[in-house]
Amino acid sequence: MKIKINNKECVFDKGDTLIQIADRNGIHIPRFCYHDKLSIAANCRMCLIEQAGANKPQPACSTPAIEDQEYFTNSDLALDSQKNTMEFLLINHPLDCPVCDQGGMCELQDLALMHGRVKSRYKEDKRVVVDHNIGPLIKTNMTRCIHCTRCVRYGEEIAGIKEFGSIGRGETMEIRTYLTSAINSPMSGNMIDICPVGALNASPSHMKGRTWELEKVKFISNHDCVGSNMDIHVLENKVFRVVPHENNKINEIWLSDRDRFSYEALDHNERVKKPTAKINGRHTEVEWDQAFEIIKNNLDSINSNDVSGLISANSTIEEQYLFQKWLREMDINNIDYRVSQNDFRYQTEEPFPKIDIPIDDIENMDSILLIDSNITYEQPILSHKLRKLFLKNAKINSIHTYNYTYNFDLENSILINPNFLVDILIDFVEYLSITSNRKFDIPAEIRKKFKGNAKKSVQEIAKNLLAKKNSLILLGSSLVSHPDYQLLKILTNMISIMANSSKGYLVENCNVAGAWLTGCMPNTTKKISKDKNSRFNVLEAINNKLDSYIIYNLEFIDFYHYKELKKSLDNAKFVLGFQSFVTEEEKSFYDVILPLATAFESPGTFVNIENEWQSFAQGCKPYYMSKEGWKILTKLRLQNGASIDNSVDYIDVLNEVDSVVRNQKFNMEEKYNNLVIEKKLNTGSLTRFGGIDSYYIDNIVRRADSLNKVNSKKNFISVNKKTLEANNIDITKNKLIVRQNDNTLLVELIIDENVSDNSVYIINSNKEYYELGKRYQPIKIENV
Amino acid sequence: MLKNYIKSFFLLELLRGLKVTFSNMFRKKTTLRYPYEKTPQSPRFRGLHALRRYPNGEERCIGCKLCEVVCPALAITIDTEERNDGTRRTTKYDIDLFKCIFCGFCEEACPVDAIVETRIFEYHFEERGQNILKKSDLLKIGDKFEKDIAEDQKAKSQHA
Amino acid sequence: MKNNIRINELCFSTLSSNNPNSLETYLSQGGYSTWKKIVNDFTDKQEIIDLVVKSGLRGRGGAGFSTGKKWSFINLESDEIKYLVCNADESEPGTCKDRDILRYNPHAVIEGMLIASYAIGANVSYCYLRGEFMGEVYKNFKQALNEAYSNNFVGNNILGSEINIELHDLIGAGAYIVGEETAMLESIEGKKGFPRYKPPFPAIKGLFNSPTIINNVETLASIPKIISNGPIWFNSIGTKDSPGFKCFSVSGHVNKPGNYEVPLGTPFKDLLELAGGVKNNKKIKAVIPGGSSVPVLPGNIIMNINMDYESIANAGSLLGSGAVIIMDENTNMVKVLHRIARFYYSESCGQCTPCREGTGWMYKIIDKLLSGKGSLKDIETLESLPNMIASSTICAFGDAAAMPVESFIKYYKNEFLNYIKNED
Amino acid sequence: MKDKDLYNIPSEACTKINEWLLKFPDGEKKPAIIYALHLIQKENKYIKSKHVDALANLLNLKKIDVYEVASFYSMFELEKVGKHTISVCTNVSCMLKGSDEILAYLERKLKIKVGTSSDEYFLKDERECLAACCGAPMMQVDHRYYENLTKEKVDKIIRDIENEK
Repeated sequence: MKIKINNKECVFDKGDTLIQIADRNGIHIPRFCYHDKLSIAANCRMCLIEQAGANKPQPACSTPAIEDQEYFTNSDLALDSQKNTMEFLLINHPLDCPVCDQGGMCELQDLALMHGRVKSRYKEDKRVVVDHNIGPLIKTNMTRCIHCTRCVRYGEEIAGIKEFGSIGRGETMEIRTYLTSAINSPMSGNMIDICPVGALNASPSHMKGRTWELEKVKFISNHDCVGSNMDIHVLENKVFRVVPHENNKINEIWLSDRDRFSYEALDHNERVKKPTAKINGRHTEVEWDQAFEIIKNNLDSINSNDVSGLISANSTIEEQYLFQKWLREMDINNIDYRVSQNDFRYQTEEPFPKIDIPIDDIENMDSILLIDSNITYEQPILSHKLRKLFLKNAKINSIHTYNYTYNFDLENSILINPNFLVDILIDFVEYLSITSNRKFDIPAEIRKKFKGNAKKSVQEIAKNLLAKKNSLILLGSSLVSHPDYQLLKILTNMISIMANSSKGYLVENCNVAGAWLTGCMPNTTKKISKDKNSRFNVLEAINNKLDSYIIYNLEFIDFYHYKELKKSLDNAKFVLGFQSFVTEEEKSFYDVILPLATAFESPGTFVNIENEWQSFAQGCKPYYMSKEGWKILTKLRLQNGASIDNSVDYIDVLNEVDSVVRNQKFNMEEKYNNLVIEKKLNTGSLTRFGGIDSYYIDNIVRRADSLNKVNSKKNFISVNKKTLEANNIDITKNKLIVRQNDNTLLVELIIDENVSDNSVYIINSNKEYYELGKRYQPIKIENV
Repeated sequence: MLKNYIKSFFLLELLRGLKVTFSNMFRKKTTLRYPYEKTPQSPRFRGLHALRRYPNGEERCIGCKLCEVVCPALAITIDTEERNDGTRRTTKYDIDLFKCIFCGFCEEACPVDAIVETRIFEYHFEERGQNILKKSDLLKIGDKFEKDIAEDQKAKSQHA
Repeated sequence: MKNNIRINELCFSTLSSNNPNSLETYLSQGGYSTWKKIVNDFTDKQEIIDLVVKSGLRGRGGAGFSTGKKWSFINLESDEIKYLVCNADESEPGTCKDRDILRYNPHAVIEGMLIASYAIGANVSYCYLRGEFMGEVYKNFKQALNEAYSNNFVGNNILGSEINIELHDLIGAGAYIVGEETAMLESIEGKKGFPRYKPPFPAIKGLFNSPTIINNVETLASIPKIISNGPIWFNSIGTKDSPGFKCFSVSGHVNKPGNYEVPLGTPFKDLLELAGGVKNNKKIKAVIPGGSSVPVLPGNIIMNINMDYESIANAGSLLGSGAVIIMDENTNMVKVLHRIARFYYSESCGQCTPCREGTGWMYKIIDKLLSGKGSLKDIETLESLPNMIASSTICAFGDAAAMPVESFIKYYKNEFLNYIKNED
Repeated sequence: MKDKDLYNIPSEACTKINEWLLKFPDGEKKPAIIYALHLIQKENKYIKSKHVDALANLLNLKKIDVYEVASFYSMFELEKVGKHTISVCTNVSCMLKGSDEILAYLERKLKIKVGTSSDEYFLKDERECLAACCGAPMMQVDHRYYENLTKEKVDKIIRDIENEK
């Protein structure tokens, strides 16, 4: 079908609106309320255009094209209508562009230049709106609001939590939250982007710079496993703000708050400024060369079997590659990245941390099973995909240990004590083995556990998975620390095979796949390097109390065995840290600390869970004296006499990683051996569980100021009423004491029916919880 | 030949030259005895910079950085932040007088008439670094000459 | 006074009785006979719609769109759920006819709603009364509805047939804009009364996303008699293009203000006479012929025209909802416009820009003029604003707010100029 | 309208609200907001935040949805008002018939300005036409219409209210 716009012939499909056709054909139509990701509101009236023969101008955003009609976007009628609307928009808009953060990238400013009058005819008083504090991330200036309601629709449609509303009517209508409630969505920052004026601005960068001063560098998000694309805006060698970079395969045009505001940590006072070394028991700043010398001397004097190298799965793949290379060149093979993992059984090899389908393919699923995933807060971008699915009427089911808040509704859900997560999955397998027509050889060990009494809810979910053609099972990222993690993965894999579903193992870190590919772990059969000697995984490395530990970009609380690690480090002869941040307490454990540039300050590559390699350039120069990881590691290798060119460049490193790792064909099949079903998690009493606060997951986010103001950092636990009564807790008081082993903590009590029986839900949001004890361990609650 | 001889004999060239001398001797003088006398200045004279305040003492500058971006010589450096009362203010406002070419663009770009170029053109530096006028210096100049600046601004606005 | 004008024959026919709102009165006047007949005969739906089309009945709410045509937009073939909504959110300044119909002849409205629901295939039908009617009006209507239910005119298996029509009363909460049909749908759905953009029209996608027809109280109350007496009877009254009776709410400076149901095309003079003439025998200065949203007409123009859709349109105004507001020679037109502008300013829903910002701007300028602080430039601006607002908004509110301002300045500019003290 | 203590919608009102919901398709909860707010306002004279919270909980809606509706419709009072609400229509027809004098008279008589409230009376700033133009000037006292007002009539109406107590 065809129409003519400005005498240009345009093709369209039935139902297309004029603005869509014009956009496709590069014809400019001004707009404010229209946004192609949001529903149509047609309230700004800026896109009025002329339809031949009609005496009224038509809004291009809401008017479907009529075949063989002629439209004009630049006729007198159209231009006059647009000019009139612009005048109305401006009469109550303040003239504060010089102090407005949006100035220079403001849609109203741009269109006013084209469609506005030279002088205002409005002599009356302008509307003034009182601002309300809506949280630490978004700064409002609602006097500037033009009531396009993009933010309201964003909340309703995209974020799934309607937080903004239009209150009142007429000229005094206000866009605001209910009373003084703060914005809670983990994707709220996107409202800043879609606001066409300066009504919603990013709070951390508020009034600190102007748009035209900024330099843009493309970057990849480093706080979740999807690898959102983003642009960092740099002002005077400092990250000024972060905005999404459109990538329709991953994050579309959205970005989670965590990715957007984490940059604030970059000049935190715990940043390591210079290399330091413990000389005579005291940390002293040293020069780089001196530090290298100390490292060489110390490592040379220790047996390579007594050294363990532990690297973060948040480091770039170049760093991970060079790290294991450097260590293996010294014959050190105790390398691992799985520091938050607790279960290393069954596999000869860790299964590749991967989602079977591309991220944008999630939108084509029609049934989802979440296994204990707090996905809305842990992986906001994936959660957004699920929300889209939900709006398309796909069925989303969940088996969880806590009734998490999702931005979609669940079809079926099962609330289960973390102790019985394995059992319910076995029920699942059992039920599927009867109903599914796909033959699958279930190991006898698992068959032994069949009880033949799958719950009705399990059956419902299983039927749902079987009935739908495209289904997906997602294993939650906080389960990484579950004592039966490997078993859960095996069971998930079985379910996915029998239900003919795709599966995904969600992880907390941004480059787990990279660490896996580069072989930053023992037991590797991949032929990147041949390990000759001992191969301790992280747990063994800690338990065996080695002589030396090398810790790369990890904080102690990143380790599941936090306390054991500290003990082992205390015993060790030489502890080396490559760190961007270090606390005073941690400092005392190290013998040498090398200041490491963060990902923002270094070029690099992240591999996300769909095995997508995404490289990025250096955003800004490293902080103070710190250096990029690849430079430090190259230097260390040179010092060991590795046969590499002295003038090695980042590109050379990238090329090497490319040729050695990327082009390698890995066997990603999951194999199990020694399958002995022994459920490790069986506390028999109250169990502590709960993931890490989504703003506490890594060393950068932990230090991002504004993000950490979003949630209250008070110590609290959630327990349901039945459990409280069973433990004789006085529920009239809102405080109680929790005890793990000999450690106690005074916490606030929240009586929460979203928690399963016999368990205590703790969101790990500060260090005190780690001092108390580990997750998935017995816990006691006592009256104050 | 003869003609030249006569010309030189009667010192004609000399007289012609002196004619210019004498005719100018009695004309009105165009030179001034600076510094005792000074040329008149236009209200639009572009001399030393100043930052102005409102009559209530509040500084005008809102840190919009338009002068910074318009400056062709990159002589202006500004840092801003949000003051406690929610207004945008500069924490740093430096003008490098070595770089400045006195084009007056900053003055034109200013939406609040904060940065102005005064009629002051006599200044000197004694030490390295004095060429950079800081915010406090600029405000001091503005405070001192506010009366004159205000008059000049008024005169200018009439031609706008 | 001419005695040949037929008054109160249709919607107000029960007024002649002592107990106008009772079921007995209505039944005694042949009420519900049409409905009974339809239920008995199981009349073809298309036939009813054709009858209404032929009658030439035009919507009495204000826009004057052909009712039959509106009904025919419904796809009778589809088995989607359909709704009928009776618009009893009467709030156009000057209009008070629906309130009286609901008070004195609620059964006619109910019968009309039943016939309309049947004709468009709706099983559920709502009557949305404005919140201010919560007192007497709502009670009368509710009582009538209960009577209708207990006599099985409404409900399941109506009068022993297989027809099921549920009829519900709803109550608003005070918003002029909800009188706009799509805003009413939003309000019924429990949201703010923000009009929807069209297309899609309610007949395709209306209440709860289903096809919906919205009709005015007077329109629906006229239906039973049109069906029973036939379109030819209806056509014989009024003019060719505007057949039938129309309720005129005559208010303002007249001796006998009130609702007068007269044939369309009745000369204005006669209507004025019916209403007892201008109060205190003053001269007539101006008349707003169809509620505050339509252009004002000076007395000398309106005295010579007939009250039907075409004649008034030719004179440059609209019949609207039939609210005739009469102003005598002493009326201060700036004050009247000030009041009208204030009304639109505070009733604008705020959804779309021209109306949200424009109504306030117009009001503020008129306010300024009234307080003597205005200038010639302000009047110039005020003259240009109606044009800028009209026809660029989602609903007709923009036009409604613009038309009075435009016409008041057109006819009474001098009065505005008188308010200007400093001439710059 | 800030209020900390909790409010429970009386069970009688809950039943009424549930009955009201029967008028609408299954699963639609929003259509009851306006009706429920009327009920709450009738009981409490004006709507506080705790009422909005309670209603949102009852209907399982977002608080902001309820608040949007409460703030949009002019019949809902979000600030404290007196026992009796008096609305004098001041729209065109009534204005032509002298509603302004009636209003001014009431202001003097009740000693409150239009738009404000005393403990007893709330003189609403009524801008919308109340659809009784033929009985102008008119006013509404607690949803009851009084038409063709004169000062004497106003006196009587107020007297009647006082006597009712």
